[in-house]
Amino acid sequence: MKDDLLLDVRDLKVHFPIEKGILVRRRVGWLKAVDGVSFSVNRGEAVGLVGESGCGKSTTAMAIAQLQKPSSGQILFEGKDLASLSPKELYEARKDFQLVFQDPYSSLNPRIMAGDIIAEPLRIYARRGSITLGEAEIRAKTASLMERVGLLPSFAQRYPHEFSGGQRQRIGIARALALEPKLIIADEPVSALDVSIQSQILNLMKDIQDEFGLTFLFIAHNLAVVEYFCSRIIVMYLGTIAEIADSSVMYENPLHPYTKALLSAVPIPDPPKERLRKRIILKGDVPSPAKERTGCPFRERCSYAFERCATSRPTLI
Amino acid sequence: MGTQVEATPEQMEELKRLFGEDKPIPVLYIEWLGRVVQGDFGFSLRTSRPILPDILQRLPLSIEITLFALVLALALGIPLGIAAALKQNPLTDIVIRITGLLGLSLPQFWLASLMVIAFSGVQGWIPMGNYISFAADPIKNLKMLFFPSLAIGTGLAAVIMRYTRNSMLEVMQQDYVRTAKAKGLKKRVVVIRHALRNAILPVITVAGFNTGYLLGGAIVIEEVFALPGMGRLALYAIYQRDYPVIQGIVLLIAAMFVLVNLVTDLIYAAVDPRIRLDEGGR
Amino acid sequence: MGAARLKKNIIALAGVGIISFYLLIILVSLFWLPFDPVAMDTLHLLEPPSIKTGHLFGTDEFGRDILSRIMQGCSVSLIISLGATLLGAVIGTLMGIWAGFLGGKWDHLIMRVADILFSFPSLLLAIFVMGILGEKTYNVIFAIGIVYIPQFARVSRGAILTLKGNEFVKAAFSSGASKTYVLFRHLVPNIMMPLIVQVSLSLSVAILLESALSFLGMGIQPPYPSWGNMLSGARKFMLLAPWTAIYPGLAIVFLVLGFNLLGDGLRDLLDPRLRNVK
Amino acid sequence: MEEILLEVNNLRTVFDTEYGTVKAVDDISFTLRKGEVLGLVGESGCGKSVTNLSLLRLIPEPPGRISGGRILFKGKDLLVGDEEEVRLVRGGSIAMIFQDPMTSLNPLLKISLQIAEALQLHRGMGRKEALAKAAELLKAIGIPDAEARANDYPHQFSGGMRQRVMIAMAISCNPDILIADEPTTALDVTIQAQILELIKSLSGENTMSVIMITHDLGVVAGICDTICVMYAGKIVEKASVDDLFAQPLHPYTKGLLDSIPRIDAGSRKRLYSIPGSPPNLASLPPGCPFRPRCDKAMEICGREMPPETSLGDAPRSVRCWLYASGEGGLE
Repeated sequence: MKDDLLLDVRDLKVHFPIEKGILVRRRVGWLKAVDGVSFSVNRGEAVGLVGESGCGKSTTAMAIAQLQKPSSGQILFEGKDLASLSPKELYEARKDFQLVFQDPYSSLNPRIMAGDIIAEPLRIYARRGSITLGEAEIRAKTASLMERVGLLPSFAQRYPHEFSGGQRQRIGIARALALEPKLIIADEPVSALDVSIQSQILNLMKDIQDEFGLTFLFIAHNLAVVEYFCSRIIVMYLGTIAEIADSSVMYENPLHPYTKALLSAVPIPDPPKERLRKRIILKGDVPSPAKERTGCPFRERCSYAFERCATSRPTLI
Repeated sequence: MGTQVEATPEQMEELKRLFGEDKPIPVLYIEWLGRVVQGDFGFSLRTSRPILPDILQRLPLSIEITLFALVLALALGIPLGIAAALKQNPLTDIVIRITGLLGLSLPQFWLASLMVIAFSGVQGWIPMGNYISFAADPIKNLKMLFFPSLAIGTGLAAVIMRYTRNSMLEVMQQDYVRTAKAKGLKKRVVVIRHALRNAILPVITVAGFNTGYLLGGAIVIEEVFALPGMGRLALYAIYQRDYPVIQGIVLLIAAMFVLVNLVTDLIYAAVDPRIRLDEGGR
Repeated sequence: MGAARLKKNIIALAGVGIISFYLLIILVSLFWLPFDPVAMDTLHLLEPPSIKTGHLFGTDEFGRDILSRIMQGCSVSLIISLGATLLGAVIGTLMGIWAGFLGGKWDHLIMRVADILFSFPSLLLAIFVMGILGEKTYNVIFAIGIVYIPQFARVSRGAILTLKGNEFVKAAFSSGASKTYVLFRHLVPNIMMPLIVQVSLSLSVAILLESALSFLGMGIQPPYPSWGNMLSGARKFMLLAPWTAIYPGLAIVFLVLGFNLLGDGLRDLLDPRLRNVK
Repeated sequence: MEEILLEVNNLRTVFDTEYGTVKAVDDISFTLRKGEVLGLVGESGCGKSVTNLSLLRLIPEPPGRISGGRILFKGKDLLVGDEEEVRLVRGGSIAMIFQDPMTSLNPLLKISLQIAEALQLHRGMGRKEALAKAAELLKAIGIPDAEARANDYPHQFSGGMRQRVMIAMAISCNPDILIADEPTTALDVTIQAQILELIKSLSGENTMSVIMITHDLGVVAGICDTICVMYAGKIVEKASVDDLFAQPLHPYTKGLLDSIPRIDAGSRKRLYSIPGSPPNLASLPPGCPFRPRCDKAMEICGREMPPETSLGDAPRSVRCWLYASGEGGLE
């Protein structure tokens, strides 16, 4: 079991300073985007990170991808603490975790052709000598990647604006696959897509996962999508983890009051079922993550809240 | 500098000591700033008169021309911009665009020269060395400053017209304008209450920014119309290499800019509640 | 694309047409001018425009042919505005890219300085710089160039900051790209269009600034002709001989308009938002 | 059955673009009864929002233009006569809420004022009375501390609260019809639940009819009585909510239902996915626009657009050659 561990996140915190002032900027507080998050991901697993906007799921993903500096905590990838690596070592390690982004428009440079976008990671690593591929091999590999994600290799000469949203997302996936990573961090990969395209992309990623034995960290706000794609789900609320559960049991037996509310809020495309469902309607909005707080972050909106919730933060069981 | 300076040798010695040629420049600068804060701008190298009173005497005219030009630019630019946005079609679009660009392309001093050529025969409109101050006769004064102000303001009017038009067109496509229409409000109410106020926001910023451009213009225009403003003082100081005077003027202008920016921000905040309530943190 | 795109480009094309015309005049003026632009002719002082005398735009207070002087002034105006714009563009853009890309305290410092320079009226700034440097032709280039540094710094910094937020930049970093690589491969090519627009608009303002400086006697020094100093010379006689003031001014207006049209037309091409509005 | 409130017949709206004339809404018809909640469902670019704006003649002209059809509201054609007549219907008898609550309120005006405007116009209230009523509405709609908050500006409200304000504004004049254009798309799921609950309760107690425009079949299942599925500017299937989900007829509807992941799926069987992507409206293929993506396409589908075929009880109908009784039909 221990050997299977690919990613281990320990007490990750990402706090952004809130600054005020025009001439002299001084810190007036912290925005605790991620406030003590710990979880692990095993090899070959698809783990989902869900939550509503501002819960810190994307920041967590960016911190794991080493694109956002954590304030504290450790991110162990294959047992190595990524923060302690030298730039050279980090550069080598990056090959093993790649990203798929949300916005199919801003994630592709408009002035670079599809083939070059996909080949870019290969060219970067080949130039520095950490992989040995010639230009011809890189082209062949790009072509086969395009084919794999369902694009005609002849599209390599086209610019991003000549593709539809779904096709652009395929380009993004091919780029992430180029370096044959072990982990793919997908940050809301289908939320910007139309319903009929969503399932195409989800199925494509599923096939790729099976084929290459990939591990996925899948970030989304849509519980149904995460439940479909992942075997384990982490529910986040206000920078902390509310619940971690196997996706097969989560719908049947949610434990955390927030998970319960979240699940009951997701509409089901089944009219008779919808009519019978009892909704838990949460009061109010998500509080600002910039506010200082003690105790359980969910307590203001929780219908089960009792005295202890206000004083001490519950630990993950 | 040197020989032509009309100052006695004693005064020159005094000046040299005052400017302390033995001290490093940063020290001199700080010492100068220290005196400025106390209202002592020093003396002119040319006339040996104290600088501040001379500047202050001429400043009001320059400010008056600048403000007059600003008012004219706004009065011309905003209505034309709104009209252009509301009467949008390919023909007016292109006419408005070229007019706007043409307005930007006219050198202010040349426009002023044309005005002199065209209106010099008309009594009281073109000031030619017979300046009458506002305090002495407001009507004659304003009449006299109309063309100088117009010459400076035309370019800004063109800029403001284009900004107003574009901003208006953009605002008219906003969701809240659609909401206002969906409420059943009259077109006039939609335009005035919902669109115009929002459209004017970027125009305020642009107008504030360009007040500097107007003041720069005022200095050249004073030269064309022979008006005794700060511009002429500045120009002569530069011709004469009268550095203390130049320094003083630069400082005053800089101070005025801080003031203009402040006023712009205040006006902006008065119109936009988002700024007002966000504790000034933009 | 197609027709509508071309229609909008009429603006840019008109600009190109005007600028080409001036370039042609410069080319001609290198080899041939109707009269010697600096030769005085006391017999024909302040003569009105006439085909008979050959002075199509008339003569000035020294009897010099105004058309020839305008033609000769063309190259000065263009060289100075080009030089100043390039100077400001290169330094300003480098500063802006540096500030925008690195962020942090450098960004803060550079942009504060740029803001202060920017808030100062450009003509005044140029006048004061001329006052310090002295009235030499090449100093005009410096004076106007300095005015442009903060403007280009702001434009390029803004463009870099917007681009930096794009996910493709994150994607490049996660593909192992270095900062320099991201800067030159992903960011710089994408800011070229806004910079080209800014260059075109700056050229127009540079011509205005140069003419204003020369008008005030701080730019190009007589007897060498520049449009600004021609207008300056015309001041005393413009009531008597309006043509001395009108034609050099028109020369300025049309060249400036040419650059404004070009810049404005180009801006349409790169701003998809405005494209819908226009 | 309740009386018919709104009847849309053969509505066509086109946009003149640089790529040619785009038929954003192409010959659609539907009816809305008193108290009914009608869902217009489809993916982006299917014409559902254009339909909504066409109903009150809010299409920006140019480039848009309603090129045909009738919109009968209580028997009167809203497309006939000058805009002034429709204007008084807007916000009075037919009110709208929009997708993005962050941008749908004027940032420079107080909340209370924006609600009061409609009251002054349609109910002839005085300013004071209207402002008092606005505060009352805010309270009714679930804004805590409503009286004080009425004098706030939109930016002081969260997204969910702003959508509540929009709803308060819309229902202020007791409209017969509320058109909700993707009212919860920009909101988080727990806030979405709050807003849907609110709309449901309002339509229940006020017998207000609702046209719900959305891409989310789950939302539709919970709130609508009748559903129109749109594709490429056309209504391809119409049915009561139970029929549609129990027995979708059009291949597009079927594909769509099979391609959404469901939280209650239990067994995790592979999702179906419709191949290809929605067509470009400026260059539609001849015949049925869904043909290139359809796994049941026949030869005729490439030639002719199928007619609307009624099946069983109204409102059940479908536009597909599989069900057309004419040439090439199966049944």
